[in-house]
Amino acid sequence: MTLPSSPKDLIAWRVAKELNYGEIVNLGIGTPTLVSNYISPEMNITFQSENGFVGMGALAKPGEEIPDLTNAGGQWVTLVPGAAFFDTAMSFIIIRGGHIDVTVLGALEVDERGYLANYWIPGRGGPGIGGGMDLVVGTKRVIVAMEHIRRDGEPKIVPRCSLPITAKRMVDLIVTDMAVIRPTTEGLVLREVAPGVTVDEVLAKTSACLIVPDDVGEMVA
Amino acid sequence: MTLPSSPKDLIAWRVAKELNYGEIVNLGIGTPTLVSNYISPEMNITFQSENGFVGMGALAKPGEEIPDLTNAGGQWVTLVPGAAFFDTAMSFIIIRGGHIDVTVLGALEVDERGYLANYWIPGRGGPGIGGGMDLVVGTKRVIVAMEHIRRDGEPKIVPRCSLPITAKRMVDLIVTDMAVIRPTTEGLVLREVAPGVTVDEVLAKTSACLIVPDDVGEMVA
Amino acid sequence: MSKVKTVQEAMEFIQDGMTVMLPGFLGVGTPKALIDAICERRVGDLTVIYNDGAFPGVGIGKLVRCGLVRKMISTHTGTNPELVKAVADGKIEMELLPQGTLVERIRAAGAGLGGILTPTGVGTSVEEGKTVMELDGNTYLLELPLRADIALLYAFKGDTAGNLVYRRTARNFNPIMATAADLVIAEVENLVDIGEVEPEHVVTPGIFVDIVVKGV
Amino acid sequence: MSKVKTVQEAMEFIQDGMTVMLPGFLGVGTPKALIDAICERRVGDLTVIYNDGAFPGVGIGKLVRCGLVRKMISTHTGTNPELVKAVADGKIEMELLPQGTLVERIRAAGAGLGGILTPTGVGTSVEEGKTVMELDGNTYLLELPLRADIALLYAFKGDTAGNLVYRRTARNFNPIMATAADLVIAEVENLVDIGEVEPEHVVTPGIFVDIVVKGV
Repeated sequence: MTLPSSPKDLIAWRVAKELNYGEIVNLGIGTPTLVSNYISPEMNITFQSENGFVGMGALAKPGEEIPDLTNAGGQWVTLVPGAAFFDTAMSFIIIRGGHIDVTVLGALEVDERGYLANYWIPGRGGPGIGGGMDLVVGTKRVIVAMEHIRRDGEPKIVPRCSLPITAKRMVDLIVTDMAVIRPTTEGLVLREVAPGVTVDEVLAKTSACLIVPDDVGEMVA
Repeated sequence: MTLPSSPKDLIAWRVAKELNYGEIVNLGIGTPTLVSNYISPEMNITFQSENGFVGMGALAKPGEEIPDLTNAGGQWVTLVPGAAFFDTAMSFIIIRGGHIDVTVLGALEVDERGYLANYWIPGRGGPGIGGGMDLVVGTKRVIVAMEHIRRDGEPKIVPRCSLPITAKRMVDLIVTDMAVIRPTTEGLVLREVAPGVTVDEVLAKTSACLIVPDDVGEMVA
Repeated sequence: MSKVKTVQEAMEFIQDGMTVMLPGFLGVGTPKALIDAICERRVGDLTVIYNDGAFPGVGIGKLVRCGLVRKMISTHTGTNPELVKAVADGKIEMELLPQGTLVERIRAAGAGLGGILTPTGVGTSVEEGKTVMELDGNTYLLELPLRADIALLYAFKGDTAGNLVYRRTARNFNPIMATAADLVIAEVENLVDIGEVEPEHVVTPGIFVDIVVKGV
Repeated sequence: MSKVKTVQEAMEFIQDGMTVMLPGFLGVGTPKALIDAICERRVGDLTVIYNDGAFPGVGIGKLVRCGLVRKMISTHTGTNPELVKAVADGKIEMELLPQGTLVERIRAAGAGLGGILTPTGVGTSVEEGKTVMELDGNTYLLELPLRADIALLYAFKGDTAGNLVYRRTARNFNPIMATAADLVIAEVENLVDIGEVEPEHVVTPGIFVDIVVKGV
């Protein structure tokens, strides 16, 4: 297959490769939502939506919206067989209690400790915490899916978050449109670069210190 | 009407008079269960059963048992319209969270502080705590319904419980086959005597100090 | 005994300055007729407990636009620029919480608990002013119960005794908020006779509900 | 993917010395086939978390009679004289808790909470060895999470993905215990295909359930 060309789709496609058969997954708003486009039904992945259900299917087609059936971003969605509804208390038993295998979420910044910041830009108000802090604290594996740099060209992978952190938890993987980076106790390890991107280009767009091992790979299908 | 002649029925009948229209009530095992016999449907009382429902009706007739529908004492029961089932967590949200108006329960001892002991006889094991501690802590009004003296003739209303107390909470009323007694911060106040029982007889069968006001009444229909 | 009243009658229980719990997630699961009535009567100076900012003029967003909210206890405001602006301008005071913490604080109040220990928020801005506890090598925040004077629920179906069932994701905060307010008013889309909600399917038992109003 | 296995296959996950959660209230809501299988295989030295003693030879009472229980964490034993005697004789260790505390401790484990503060048990024998906290003039006990290696559920109906619904008072501890064990096995009386349990009526979502066995 050819890899997706748009940055967001490339990220979503690469994140999808991290998911294993039968896992329970929560996808954050934005780019993470696109991950489901790259998951085949044979993978038997169950998507949880923190507003109150498991078994989320594709977005609803226009005109086929089902009343009171939206995802955590307020979009109309569908169900798959085996779905179940519940209240917010149960939703966060699932989230904080370690019953979700993988959370994929965006970030404003990630730092050398593997901490992410994704809820608040001081002086600019919103967007707010939502379910993010609970998801980062409670999920078995946390994957940050985000574009490598900010719209103004500044790095998002930084020595230390300047924005308030979401949790004191080292995330498990960072997937961007330029690279795949694994936080470790030794620091951020560059694992892969995107097709057509060099290691030097990644380093240039990253203000955090990156450990570059000999075996850096390239994202491949 | 003529008053019930059996001690247990007299107690149940007198307790029933304490319940108000529309209240949510939990009845303990034994004598308290009989209270429902003296409540008319017009009273609109809702009975909660801590094993997981509200809207408990009468005992099921032999041969008409409904599968998996028992009360907290394990007896087969029926439902009334408007009943609802829930799990144990919700049952104790209801109980501990102050959503029950009246709990009626038996006791091994009650003392001058208004504390009751009803869960454990040291050296004899059981019966155990069950929902009792939560009910006493969380219910708006707690009524103790018990025979005035033990089977061996010893008083159950004592200066200070010799058995482990169920909660540090002053119960609201004590109803026995001999008397109605109201715990207060000044002590236990004798409010009523049973028909044919004198104040002196109550005092003789009570080792706790009783305050006897001038206006002690008699249980009347 | 029926708990059914008109929206107008129910409004008499809502007063200026009250703390109001409103269920909903981006507007889904929020009572509409009751919010409209609050706006019409201009009951103001409210402290509102709601998951998010919904959208401008929708759900809680309507109360914000009407200028009736003094303080919000919430998890997320970003979908409602009017709310974000009101907070930035100091017109609405904001207490921001993680969603799982918000729901557990409400549940603790409804369940008669003195608080809960959560790992969520440890080492973040949420920690400020809270008791931090170490247990078995893990760190938790002590989060305290959160009650309201009044909770306004939205249910898809309810009987005259207040037994409620919800539809799909409109359930969200409704069942928990039902437990934690001094007065609970449920707006039901479909009002049925007592006993017409299957006891096994009831999500909120009627004992939690004081007043039932028919939605419009 | 179907989670259905035979009782025999499920038994391979249960080992001597494990901590086992068993739902039920006086035997109602307790899995029968699984308990029978434990007794047949004589899996012993178990720590059992169960609300009460049920009755001699019934439910948990069967495990007691078979001598497979080393310790019980429970709220009430009085209905089972065999259990009362075993405790008195020192053959079974007993940790006695209030029922509301038991269920909240299990829930805390399932919900990832570090503990809860309850007023229940303050000033009683339950207080022993526990942290007592004063908050706003009220006194609470800090109660810690309670997990198990394995939970054995009983549901009236379940699909092949483990979505469960319960019947009447057989629900009791099932939904909460489903959240708090490393492995969850559900015995279902009626086994149906995935999707045949109405999503709105599911009480325990299948994500909590690892193995489904058909009851007998």
